Formats: sequence, structure tokens, C-alpha cells
Amino acid sequence: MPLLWLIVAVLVVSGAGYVLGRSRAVAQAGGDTRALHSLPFYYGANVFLKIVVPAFGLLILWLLIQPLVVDRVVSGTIPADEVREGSSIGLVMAEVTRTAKGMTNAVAEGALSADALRDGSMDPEEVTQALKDAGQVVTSTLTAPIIEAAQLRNRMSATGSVIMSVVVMLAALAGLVWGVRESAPAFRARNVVEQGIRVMLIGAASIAVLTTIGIVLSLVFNTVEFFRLYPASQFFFGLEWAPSFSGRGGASDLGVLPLLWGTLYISLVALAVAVPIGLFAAVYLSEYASPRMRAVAKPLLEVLAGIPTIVYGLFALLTVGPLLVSVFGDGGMLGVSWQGGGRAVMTAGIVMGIMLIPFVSSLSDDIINAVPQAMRDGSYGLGATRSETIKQVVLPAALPGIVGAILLAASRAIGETMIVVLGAGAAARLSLNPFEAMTTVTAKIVSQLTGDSDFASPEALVAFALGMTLFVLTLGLNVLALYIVRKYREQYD
Amino acid sequence: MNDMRVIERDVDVTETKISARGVQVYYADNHAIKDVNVDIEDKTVTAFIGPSGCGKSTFLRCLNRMNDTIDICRVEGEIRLDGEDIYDPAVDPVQLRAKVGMVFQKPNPFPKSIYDNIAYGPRIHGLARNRAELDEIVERSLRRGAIWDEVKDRLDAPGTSLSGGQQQRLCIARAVATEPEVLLMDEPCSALDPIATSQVEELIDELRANYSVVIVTHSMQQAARVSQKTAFFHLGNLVEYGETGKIFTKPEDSRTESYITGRIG
Amino acid sequence: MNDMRVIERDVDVTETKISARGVQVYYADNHAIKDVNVDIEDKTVTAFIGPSGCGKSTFLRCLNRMNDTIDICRVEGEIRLDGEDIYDPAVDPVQLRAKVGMVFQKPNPFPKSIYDNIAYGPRIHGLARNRAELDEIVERSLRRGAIWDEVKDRLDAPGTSLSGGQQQRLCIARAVATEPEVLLMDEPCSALDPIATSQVEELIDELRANYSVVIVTHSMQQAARVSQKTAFFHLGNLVEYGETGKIFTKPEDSRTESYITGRIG
Amino acid sequence: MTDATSIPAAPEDGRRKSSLRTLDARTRRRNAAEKRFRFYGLAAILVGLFFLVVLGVTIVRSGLPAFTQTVVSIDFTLSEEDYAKAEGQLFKTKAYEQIFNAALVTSLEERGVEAEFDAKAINRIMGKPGATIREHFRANEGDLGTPVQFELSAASRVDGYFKGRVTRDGFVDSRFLQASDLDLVDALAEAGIIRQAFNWNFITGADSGVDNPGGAGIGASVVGSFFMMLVVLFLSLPIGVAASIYLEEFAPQNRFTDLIEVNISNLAAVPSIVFGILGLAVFIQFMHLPQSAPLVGGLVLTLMTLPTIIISTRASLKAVPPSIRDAALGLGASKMQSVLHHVLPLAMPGILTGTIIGLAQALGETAPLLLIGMVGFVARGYPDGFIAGFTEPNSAMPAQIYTWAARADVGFYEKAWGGIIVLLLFLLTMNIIAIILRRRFERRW
Amino acid sequence: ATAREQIQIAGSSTVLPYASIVAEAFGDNTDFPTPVVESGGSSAGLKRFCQGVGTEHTDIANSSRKIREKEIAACAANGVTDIIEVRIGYDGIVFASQIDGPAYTAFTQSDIFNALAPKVMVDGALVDNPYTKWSEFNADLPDAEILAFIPGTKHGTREVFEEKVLATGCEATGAFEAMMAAGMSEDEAEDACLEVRTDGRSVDIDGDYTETLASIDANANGVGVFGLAFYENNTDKLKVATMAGVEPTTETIASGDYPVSRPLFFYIKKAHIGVIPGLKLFAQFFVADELAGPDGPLAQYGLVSDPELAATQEAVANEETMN
Ligand SMILES: Nc1ncnc2c1ncn2[C@@H]1O[C@H](COP(=O)(O)OP(=O)(O)OP(=O)(O)O)[C@@H](O)[C@H]1O
Ligand SMILES: Nc1ncnc2c1ncn2[C@@H]1O[C@H](COP(=O)(O)OP(=O)(O)OP(=O)(O)O)[C@@H](O)[C@H]1O
Ligand SMILES: [Mg+2]
Ligand SMILES: [Mg+2]
Repeated sequence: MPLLWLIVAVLVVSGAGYVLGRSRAVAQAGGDTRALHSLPFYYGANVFLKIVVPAFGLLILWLLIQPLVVDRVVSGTIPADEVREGSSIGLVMAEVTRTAKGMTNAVAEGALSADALRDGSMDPEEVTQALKDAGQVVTSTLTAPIIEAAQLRNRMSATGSVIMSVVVMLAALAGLVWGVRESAPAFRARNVVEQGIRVMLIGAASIAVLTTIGIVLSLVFNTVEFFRLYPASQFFFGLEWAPSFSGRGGASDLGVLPLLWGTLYISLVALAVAVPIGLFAAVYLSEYASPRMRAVAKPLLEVLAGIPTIVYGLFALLTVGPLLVSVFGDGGMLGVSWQGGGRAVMTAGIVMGIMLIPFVSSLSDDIINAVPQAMRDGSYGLGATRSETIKQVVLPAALPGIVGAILLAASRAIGETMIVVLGAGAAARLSLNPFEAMTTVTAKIVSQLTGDSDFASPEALVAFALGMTLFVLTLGLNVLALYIVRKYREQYD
Repeated sequence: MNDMRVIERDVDVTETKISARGVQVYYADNHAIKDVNVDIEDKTVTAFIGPSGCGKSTFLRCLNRMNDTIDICRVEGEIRLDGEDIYDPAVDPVQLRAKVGMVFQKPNPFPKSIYDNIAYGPRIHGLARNRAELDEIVERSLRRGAIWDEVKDRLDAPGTSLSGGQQQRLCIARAVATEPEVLLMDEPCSALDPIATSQVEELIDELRANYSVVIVTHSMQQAARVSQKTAFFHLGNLVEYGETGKIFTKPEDSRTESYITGRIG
Repeated sequence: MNDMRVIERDVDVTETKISARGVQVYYADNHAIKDVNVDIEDKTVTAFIGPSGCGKSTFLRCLNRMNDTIDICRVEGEIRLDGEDIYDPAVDPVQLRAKVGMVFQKPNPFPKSIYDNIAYGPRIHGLARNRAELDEIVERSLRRGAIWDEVKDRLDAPGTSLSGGQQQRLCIARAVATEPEVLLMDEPCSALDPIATSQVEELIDELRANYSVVIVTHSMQQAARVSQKTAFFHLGNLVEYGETGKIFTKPEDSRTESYITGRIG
Repeated sequence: MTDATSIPAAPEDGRRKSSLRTLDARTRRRNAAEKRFRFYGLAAILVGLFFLVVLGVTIVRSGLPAFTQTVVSIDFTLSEEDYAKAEGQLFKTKAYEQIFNAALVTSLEERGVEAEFDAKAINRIMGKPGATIREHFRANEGDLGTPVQFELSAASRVDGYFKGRVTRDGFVDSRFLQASDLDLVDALAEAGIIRQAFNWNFITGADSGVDNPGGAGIGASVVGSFFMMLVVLFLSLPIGVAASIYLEEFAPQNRFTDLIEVNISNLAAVPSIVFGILGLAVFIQFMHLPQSAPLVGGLVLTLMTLPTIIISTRASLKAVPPSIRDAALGLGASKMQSVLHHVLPLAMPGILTGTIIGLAQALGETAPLLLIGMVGFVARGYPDGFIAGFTEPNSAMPAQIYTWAARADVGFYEKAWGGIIVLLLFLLTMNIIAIILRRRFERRW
Repeated sequence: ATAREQIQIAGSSTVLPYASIVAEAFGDNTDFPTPVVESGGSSAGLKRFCQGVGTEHTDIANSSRKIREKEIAACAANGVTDIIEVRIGYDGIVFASQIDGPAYTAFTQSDIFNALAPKVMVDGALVDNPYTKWSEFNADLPDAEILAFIPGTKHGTREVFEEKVLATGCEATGAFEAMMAAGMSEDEAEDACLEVRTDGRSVDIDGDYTETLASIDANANGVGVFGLAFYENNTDKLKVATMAGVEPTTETIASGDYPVSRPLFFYIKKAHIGVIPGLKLFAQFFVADELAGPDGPLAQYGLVSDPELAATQEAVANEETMN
């Protein structure tokens, strides 16, 4: 693993750089750290960063770019007649890549002689057989141009990695020299290091952005494909969700509205359960409970978030559903017959709400706890009761955090499937009655993705369109939430 | 030192408002108040003086049970308001605090608008029947806190965006707005300029007509100017308590004397 | 009013440490500082006086760019420290603040131990080579802050469990520990008793030998006692700036005069 | 200032003179509200705990039986020729089973067990011992021809009979078990041949085929989950905290930052299976990481957990009062130092809460694993090394539970609940550190 | 990347149990590692199967239906051209209810259609389904509320249920003719026949049969649709109903007497044979008489053994690709 060694080598150099940079700065200051602009640590860290960042940056870039370059060059050498009908240059290149890797592996295992990597006049059959024997993936009998291309590819990559190792090490050493030379007392090491850390922080923040881009990309192509097969207007405005399995075309109704309605309804019920319970629990934990009770109750409530959803699903199906039916169902305790079956918006919503309690309670508790005591004192001193203080002083001050917690809970509610499927059913329906079965977008995404239908049919592709729709909608909701927080935020201190 | 003269005012009533007997306060192991006995009279301004850290704030906070909010704080002894033990389990600290208002040492405006800061107390106590009345209370309180002119144009600005002294006056106005029977003020003028200080002192004097006011101060002059009674604390002990005039002119305890004469202000 | 006499001290150096030119500060629309020009001299104590809310703290916070942390605050004009514009983009505010230390109006100890509160500055500036040195710095700073005796037995107690005045002195000690060249003190003695006040004043006087000190105070006496230069602010304007003696005895501006004479303390 | 200087008359004479003990109507109302409020709080906690208890009891009651297993323990001698014969077959384990069952029949006949039985009945009683036997003799060829004591799990229904899941009344004959077999089982139990034992295999083993509930264990998937959680913890916590610090403390307040903020909250609402789609495309098909591997699972779950950690971290960073930052900055600390030294420690409880909740969610999540190949039948035993632990195919606890719950044999249903117990124990162990840490960081100021 | 050692299988959750039995046995009986069998549905399994050739793609796709033309085309577009189709047997689909519940013992397709269709024939006219109890249209059936748990639209079983039960029932009751008579085209009428009522008496189950079982547990009147294997494993809780007089057993299904069943398949990527260790052996193992035969563990578990197994074995041995 030369790559591993290269990384180790760079790390060793950077370790040495840290020590050198630090000691040089201290030495130049005559051993008096006070004469330094920054703490000695920063001088070391500066050199460390100067070595690691360019070296690894270069390494990563090289690793990304080299295959592209090699592929370009190699694909240029493949004669046009190698590309069979119905195939494409891309597939041939995939084969070349596979063959090249296979040959390398085969040589490493000793199944092929080392000069097979060079020999231009190898018998394709022989190579194919040798590769198969070595347990490498080969699709069919290889042809001479493919073997040659594979050899070229291997040669280029090998040279490439040698050059890469040299360049990376040079960069590391250059960084070392640069960094150590900088290590003079007047050098603003802290600023440089902090700038570096800042860049890393930005990097971390951009991972979230990259994830979003990735999600959009992984949904968008299939979404477009879906809309090619199914009219967008029916998808967005259709009032019915009834995919037909047989995929005979035209038989499916894929209207998103009933699903959206179900999502909204179930999430609302779930939040209606989780938010009051969670908030009251948080308030009690942070304002009333003894430290010991808090220490016990809070983690216990958090267990609720960790119970696998399948348990909640079964709880909904076997316990809560029948219970609700016995109250709201035909011949139930209330004498109303609102609820037909155990599966209902209410069932799923209530159970989901239970699961979400800790999302609201724990986080809100932390935030409430962080509100300075002086705020509370100010209110108590005016003769306010605790609850008045909490409602009018503490909660407003903790609002951003609480909204965050609720958003998290809402997100989880929207993303949940198992409880929905077991508790609310799989049938989409547009109805106001919370005691009827409904289903959510997410549940349908999962079921259409994991179903048995034709993967190129609208019934399967609709999952992507649903994902996209949900994504856009929740984006809207989040913008709204941000706006609310901005508007009502109360900055204490 | 001529302005250290004690203004001789009639102490109209001598009815005892708050009486403390054998009060001990501990912060965990730290014995902060040691066996303090004191009678605070109604319609009187009582000043607590003493070196920093001697327990003035601690004792003050005992008087309206604000110490309840500090976990490690333990109060022993007996404190009676109008003859009723305020530490009695039957006593509702909320009602107590409505009667015994407090201005804290560090100004702590709520992160709300200036208006809401003041209106908060009257609202929870239901002192205003309607918005107009509330507006009136707010204005009156801000005027009494000597801050009306500075904030009248920005009642919607957050209380936290005020300057230090303004925040302090806001807190005074806030406390006054609830019309407590006893007002505890912990260094209410520490961040105030002389003019504002005199306005607050006027307020205190005015309050004295109906209420009892306890004020912690580091300024002997202020104590002498506004108070009729003075209590001198030292290392958690109540060293001396009596008529302000007497404390400042003929202290009995040598510690009092040395504190008063060792003064600089 | 005999203790209002101005102590005539030699103003050793007249080198300008900080010079402000045409400084304007806005809090959103609120014009808090209006075109202030001032030269603060090295090895001198400068006092800022003025009514509450006039912009003293705001201006003080400009001098070490603490206003950067307030989003809505906008500073215009030029402030030079040793001839260098501190608002220059090339200037590192961190380094600036290491040189220009600050004691805030509201004491704000870290929720850490007393020891760590003091040791924090020396640690991040690498002022101590080892633990012993650090211990020494902490002790010296606490002594200079006139609080050593009160806390020496509980250096591990949280800084937030101190009394108001103690917190204030802790913050002074904390600021002194980092050995800044300029020390900005926003009402450092507001919560202190006379004895502690005099100790802090001594400290200020002592610091003057090497550093430049700017102090905001509401006490004319204090300004007169410790400062060589005094600046009087009014409604965001620097009304008058000059030798302390002159300001207090022969003010040029009528507003200054009325503020000083209208005083009570 | 006229109305300001005139002292207003006492607003309510009643209030002024009232005793502290006698509450006026308003105070009584307020106190009642206070009591109610406090009661709501307590009730909320109790409701939460009540559900926890209900769920906990359900889980424990349904899951505890998974920790025991009915075993048939018997001395068994395998002759060399039987061994050779069995090894010569395509379906070797079946051959071993037949040999074993035949031997059991003989042994029972010798002992004179008082029950009617035939070879078919024995077949029905026994589970799938073939693999165990083969494994043993392949590893210890020396044992051939000598008696070896085996403890082999009995069939799922026999197990159910011992655990009370299968009862004689209402018993329906099926090709899996017949009423007459129960007499035989009773007789065997009396003879001490068949009994209940602690099911170590459940704790240490890997998944088994759907016809072999006795052989199924959660152990391998605990390892899988462990490696995934390692990845999640070591990636999502630092990245999440770093991202939050940037957004909350350093990022300029502008549209772009708002966009990122909204974006992150939005990620939290993306259904987890969509992360699976992303993971399949990016990690497996683009980056060529191995399929069904905890490494990929961990990466996908990291992406899924990040928003939770970021949202909670940001919320708690926001909650730290600015005066703390000012104090540090005023001493000449850099922004970075003030954040790292003061703000972050104070925000720690919220960060840890986010981690606890995020990891709990990640630990229990199956949907994204579905698409990267960790759900189904991934019975691979233990990885042979630390690195291999990340890259070798493995399942995860929730995936295992999910698959078990879907299987037809009730024996697996019980295993699923047992797996849930293990999962919760795992979760508690994982959380305990965070909970202790969180308590240490909690303070009011 | 190093070559993958284990066989990677993905696809139908109906095939998964059988695949898991074979995979476990394969691991126990050979020196190859135990294959990994992912669930996730036929659709996802085939999709991954078709995404390309190479170690990052799966070797085998399990499917509870035949691969479709469009999918073959998609495969080809990604270079997956040589596919071997293997039929492993049949899955019987049965109607079962709580063992102590109402006596649902014999159904016909018409009964199911009458119970679940949104529009049924009453007195010769096509009307909105008025029935609330089974006995209302068939006096032989119990006097119990209609409540059926049928496979959700994600399941392949749904197709069989629609085609072999609803469509047949639709024609048998005369509803189909009535629809045609009412002016629907043949296609429309066929589609209409496959619809189910939406008033909550027909409940879609998107989950597994365990979910159906749990639903039946919670509803004494419920009738559920199960796979034969699942039913046979739970005879102590469920009682099965005959369909058109035929009792569902492996024999009746294999002989074709029992009308509701479907074949199960898996597909092998020929390019991976000889490359992924043991791939071909696994396929052969799967369809060997010892495993998939009438006495093998698969049949023991409930798979209806394919009467033409020998031909399948032949085809696998010869690596016969489709087309
Ligand atoms: N954060 C802030 N946001 C908005 N306005 C502010 C803020 N801080 C101060 N102000 C306003 O700026 C003006 C000057 O405030 P500053 O704090 O400088 O006064 P000051 O002279 O220090 O008063 P004091 O003696 O009361 O502390 C005041 O009107 C105040 O209300
Ligand atoms: N919350 C607390 N926890 C622990 N000790 C405390 C707390 N508050 C105060 N103390 C200690 O109790 C003693 C008395 O404090 P107190 O605040 O009453 O002093 P004070 O007289 O108000 O002083 P100052 O004039 O400085 O405000 C001091 O030693 C202080 O350190
Ligand atoms: Mg105090
Ligand atoms: Mg100020």
C-alpha cells in the first residue's frame, strides 16, 4: 500500500515540523515565550498545517485528476470497431479498467507474470483465462486492444503514482521549510492557524451543502424520467393515489396530494402530542425537578428516542389502535363510530408523538437551562410565580432553541415510515377525519422503492418525484421557521 | 466633610415592618450571615452598609426569599413581615415577593421591549384594567425611575440595548411599577450619575411616605441623605443598627467607626 | 466640598497613546457618539464623566473595538493607537485587545473557578512559563484587585458565586493579569465600598507609572482624585476635555459646569 | 412630572393589608395556575415514563425468552465412514442431521424412553444441527469414532412448547410438529435429554436461515452496529460541531448563511431512505467502497445524523450569553479562543443531547441500510480484524431485528424482541458516557 | 479495489426466505463464504442488478415476478446483457383468518370480488358496493363484518391477487359485462375490475405477512392474504379458506388446481460467473433436488416445488442466458 506509506511519511514530516517550528520560535525568543506573538503551540501548529494541507490537498487532487487524464488518454487509443453495437465507449472503458485492475491483482497474486503488464503481444485468451483463474472479474474473452489499453492504463497509473509520491513529499518538505522559516517571534502564528481552523470549519459546514447537492442529484434524474412517463399536472394536482401494480400504463393514479395531506395530518397529530408533553417535561425537568430526578428522568425519556420504530409500530397496531377503536369506534365507549379500523391518523400520530417526546424535551431542557438565572430572579423579584416566569421570560428567551427542537421533531415525524405503515396504514386518502387510515409521502417513498414493480415504470420512479416534492416542501417550511425565529428572538444579557 | 451631615427627618411611624431574629445564612459551607437580628420599620428608609462581600445582598435577598432560588443557600432563623413568619411553609413566596419588591445589584432587564419590562409586573398582578391604564402605569413608573425622557421615544427597543445606568433605572422603574409594600434596593444608584442619583433618592424619599424601603449602598453620603435607619454589616455580622444620625455621628462599635471614618468618598 | 480638591500630580509624559478623530458611533439609527476628537495620553489616567446614557461606555468600547461584537453597531472616524489606525483592516483586533484591556461595566466573570478566571489571560498570552509562575501572577493580580484576602481560601470556587463587589474586583484583577498597555475601566468601583475603592484607586495610580488608564466614573470625587485628564460627555458629544483640575475648577462649557455643580455626591 | 411625584393611593386596600397566609382571589388563581402548570409538567414526564414502562415491559416480556433455548443434549458418535459418506454429498449438513437423528432414535430406544416415536418425529423435534456437527468434526477429526457430547437446539416449536408459546390445548397438527410429538418431548424432558439452557448463541452468533430459528444470534450484528456507530460518532460529532461553530460564530450574517442554515434543517427532514439512495450512488457505485459494509453504513448514517447534531449544537451555542464572549474577547482572546475555551464548554450539554438523540436514531435506523445491502440475510459471523470490521459485510442490529420480525416462524419474532433488548442495552451503554459527561458540563450562570 | 469474495444477492423479499435457507446451507456445506442476500424488493434488486458489471454491482437478483422487457433493456444499456433466468418454484397465495374467528372456510373469487370491489352486481345492476357483511351476498359465509387485509400496491402478490382473484370474480359475477355494457372499453373495464373499495373494509398492507398476521390478531373478523409458506408456519394461529373449492397445498398448487399462485425467480449475471467465487455452484445448489426438490428444505418451508425443476437445473448447468 504505497498510498498508506505516503500518508504516513507526510504525517511523520508534519510531526517533525510541529516540533521544529515550535522549538525554533521559542529558541529565537531566547526561551522567553512572552516575547512571542503567539503561544508556542501555534508556531508548531502552523508548520504542521503548512505541511499537511498542501501535501494532502495535492494528494487528493492528484488522485481525483489522474484517473480522468489516464482515461482520456487510454480511451483515445481504443479503435472504433472495438465498440460493439449496442455498447458504448464507456462500457469498453469499464472493461479496460476492470481488466487493468484484474491484471494488477493477478500479478500481485502471482497468477500472471510481471511482464504481462508490459508485453504488448499477449494472447488474449490466455490472459482472460489467467485472470479468471485469479478470481478477477472478466465479462467475456478479452481482445488485444483492450489488453493493450489496460496495460497502457496500468503503466500510466504506475508512473503517475510515482510522480505523485515525489510531488507530495516535495510539497511536504517545502511546507516544512516554509513553516519553520516563518517561525520567528514576530510571526502571527495564531492568526494563521486560526485561519486554517476556520477553513476547516467552513469545510465542515459545506459537507451539509454537498449532501444536499448529492441528494438533489440522486433524485433529480429519476424525477425527470418520472415526469416523462407521467404527466406532472396529474402528479401535483391529482386527488387520488392508486398505483396499479401491473403497470399496464394509465391505470395508475399517482396524485401526490393525498400523501401530502396524510403527511401533514399525521405529523400535526404527532407534534400535537410531542410538543406539549415534551415542552412541559422540559420545563419541569429544568425548573422544578430536583437534580436527582432530572438526572434520572431525562436519560430515561431519551430512551424513547432510541426504541426501534418497529416496536412503536407494533405498539400502534396491537395496542393503541384497538384501544382507540374501543373508544371512538363502532359500539365504542363514546357511542360514536368515527373510527373504522385500528389503523388511523390518530393511532400513528399518537404513537409517533410518544417517540418524539425526547426530541422536544431533552433539547429544550438544555436550552432552558442555559437561560441565565438573573432573568428568572428578575421575574421572581417582581412577585411572578414560577410558571409566569417560565411562560413570559424563560421560554421566550429560549425560543430559538425550542423551535430548533420542534423542527427536529417535525423532521423526524415527516421522515418516519414504520409507525405510519403499521399505525396509519398504506392507503392514501384525502379526508378530514383523523380516525381514518392514511399514509405519508415517506411511507410511500419507501414502499415504492422497496416494492416489486418494474423499476423503470412510473410506479417505481414516483418515489424519486415524491422525494423531490417533499424536499422542496420542507425547504419552504424551514424558511418559514427561520423567519419566525428571527422575528421573535429575544437576546438576553 | 460637611455634606456628611445627616438630614434629620421625622421618623413618622415606628411600626415594625420586618423583623429578623437569629438569621443565619449558609452558602454550602460558607457562613455568610451570622445570627442577625434586626427590625425594619415601616415608612422608613433603612440603609445597609458594609464592606463588599460582608453579606448585605445576601441578607437583603433573605427578606423576600430570593435566596430560595440558590440551591446551595440555606437560611435559618426567623424573619417576620407584619408579624408573619415569611419562611413558614404556609407562606406563598410569590405573594411575599409581590409585597416585598426587589431591585438587584446587577441590572437584569428582560430580553423584551422596555415597555414590556415595565408592564410585566402590573400585568401579572392585574394592576391595570386596560391598555390605557397600563400605558399610564408604564409612563408613571418610568418617570419615577427617572428614565422616561431617555426612553419615551423607543419604548419598543429591547431593554437590553440600554446603557448600564439606564438599565439600572429601568429595573428600578420595573420594581416600582408593581407597587410593593417593601422595596429592597441593592445598590440602586451604583451606575448612576449624580443627577440621576438625586432623582432616585427623591423617589426613595417619596416612597417612604407609604412604604418601607431598604437600600444597600456603598456611599455613606447616600445612606446619610436618604435613610433614617442604618445597619452596618461586617463579615456576615450585623455590627450595629440604629438611627442613621447616631450611626454616623456616634457609632458604638469600633468597627463601625473605623469603617465610617476610614471612608474616602 | 473640601474633598473635591484636585490632587495636583505631575503629568510625567504627554506622549499621545490613543488619538481619536471624528469618531461617530451608530446603533442602527441611534447616533450614540457624535464626532468625538480626543487624545489620550500615555502614563496618564483619563476619566470619562457624563450623565448616564451619554455614550461613555460606547466610546470606551470603541477604543478596543469591543463594539465589533455588536451587530448593529457602526463606528466611523479614526482611532489611532501609537499612531496606528486600529480600525485598519490589517489590524488584528485580538492583538489590539491584548494591548488595550477592558473591565466591563457589568461584572462578567467566567463560570469557572476564581483561579481560572484570572489565569485565563496569562495562559492565552503565554505570560507564565510554568504553573508556579502562573500561581504567582494569579496571586499578584488578585492582590492588585484588592480581593486576595477574601478569596485566597477558595480559589476553586466559581467566580460567579462571589458577591457583586467581589465580582467587580475579580474582573479588575483579571484585566490587570494580562498586563495591557492601556486599561479601559468602565465604572470599576461602582459596586465597591470606600475601602475597596481606595485600593482600586491606588492600583490605578500605580498602573499609571507604566500604562495609560481610561476610567469611566460617575463620582466626580473619584475623577478628581485619580485622573489627570477628564473628558465630559453629554448626549454623545465630547463637550469638554482637558486637565482634570481645570475641568473641575474652571470649566469652559456651561454644560460641564452645570453638570459638575449640579452634582450631589 | 406631577403625577409621578404624587404618591398614588394604594391600589387595592385588600392587598396591602392582607396577610401572607390568606391569599387573595387573584393570588389564589395564580397559584392554582402555577399548580396546574407544575402538574402538567410532572404529568408530561409521567406520561413519557409511563409509555417507556409500557414499551419496556412489552419488550422485556416478549424478548426475554430469546435468551433461553431448548436444547437436546446427547452423546453422539460419528463413525469415520459416516463422515466420509456425508462429506461426499452435495447437501452435507442434511446428511449429518439424518445420521444424528438416526443415532438419537437408537439411543432413545436403548434407553427405553416411554413414548411412541419414529424417525420422523425425531426429525420434527430436532432443529438444524447439521452445521454444528459438521463444523465440530471438521475441526476435530480426532473426535471421529468417539462419543462427543452435543447440545443441539431443538426445533422452534418444541422450544415454543417449553416457553409456553405452544400449548396442548388448541394445538393443531402440522408437518412441523404433531400432538404426539409433545408426549415424546415430555418424556425426553423427563429423561433429562431435552431441557432449557441459556442461549449463548443468541448473544454471540450470527443470523441463520429462516428455517433455523434456533441458530440465530444477534452477536455479529452487534459488531456491525458497533463499527457503524464508531464511524458515525467520529465523523458526525466533530463535523457537526465544527459546522455549527462556523455557522453560529463566524459566518457573516447574510443570505448565503441563511441558505445553509435552512438547508441543514431541511436535511433533517429528508427521509432516511433517501440517504440510502445517496449512499448507494456515492459510496458504493462512485467510490467503490464495499457493499453491505459497516463503513458505508456508518457514512450514510453520518450524513443522516449530522443535521440533528448541528441543529442542537447551534441552538445551544445561541443560548450562551454574549457577556461570556465579551469577557474573553476583552482579555485579548481571539474569537476562536473565546469559542473553544468558553462558549463550547457551556454549550456542551446541548451538543451531547444532540449526540445522544442523533446516535440513538442512527442506531435504530434501517431504511438507509436497506439500499446499501445491510438488510436481509447477512450471516457472516465476526470480522477477522479491526479494519475488516469496517469493510466486511455485516448486518446491523435494527436490520437484523427488522428481518427477524418479518419471518414466518414465531421463533424469530421472539428473537426480534430479544434483539431489541440487546439494542437498548447497547444504546444505554453508549449513552451512559454522554449522560455522565453532560451532567458534568451542566451549570447555570 | 480487491475482488469481492462473497456472492452478493439483492431483491424480492418473497424470495429472501428461500434464498436465506440456501445461502446458509451453502455457507455450511461449501468452503465459500456465506452469500449476502439483501432484501429490498424485486424492483430495487433488479435495478441494482442492472446497474452494471463489476464487483460494485450485485451478482444475483431475486424476483417474485418475471423480469420485464423495459428492465432487460435498461440492463443492456448498462452492459448487463447475459442474464440467466432461474425459476425456483411457486408461491401459493392463500386467504386465511384467525383460527378462532368466524368460519371463513370456503371462498370463491366472486365472494372476494363482492366483498372488496367498489362496484358490484346487485340484482343485475352495477351499484356501489352495499355489503357490510359476508353473509349479505353469500349465505354460506359467516355473518361477520367484511374486513380484508390485502397486499399493498408495492407487493408483487397484489398483481396475482388482482389478476387471479378480482378479475376472475369480476367476470364471474357479471360485473365485467355490466361495465362493458355501461360503455367502458375493454381496458377500462379490466382496470375497473381490479379496483378495491376505499371505505376501509379493504386494508392495504405494505409490510410483511407478519404485519397482516398482527392485523388479523387485532381484528377477529379480518381475512388476510398470505403466502402459503407463511400460513403453513402459522397454522396454530390461522385457518385457511379454500378457493373455488380447492384447498391450497403444495400439491394442489404444483398441479395447478389451486388457482392463486405465482412463480419465483432469480437472475444471474453471467459475466460474474467464474469471477465471483462459487457463483455458479450457488445457483446449482439452489435448484438442486436436495434443496429445491419436493423433500428439500425449501418445500419443507413452504415453497411449491417446480415440477420442471430438472429443466431448470439443466439450464443453470449450461449457463443458458435469456433470449
Ligand atoms: N447594544 C446597544 N444597542 C442599542 N443601543 C445601545 C446599545 N448600547 C447602548 N445603546 C445606547 O447608546 C447610548 C449610549 O450608551 P452607553 O452605554 O454608551 O452609555 P453610558 O454613557 O455608558 O451610560 P451609563 O453611564 O448609563 O453606563 C444610550 O442611549 C444607549 O441606550
Ligand atoms: N451564590 C453564591 N454562592 C456562594 N457564595 C456566595 C454566593 N453569593 C454570595 N456568596 C458569598 O457570600 C458572601 C456575602 O455575599 P453578598 O453578595 O451578600 O455580599 P455583599 O455584601 O452584597 O457584597 P457586595 O457589596 O460586594 O455586593 C460573600 O463572601 C460571597 O462570596
Ligand atoms: Mg451585593
Ligand atoms: Mg456605561
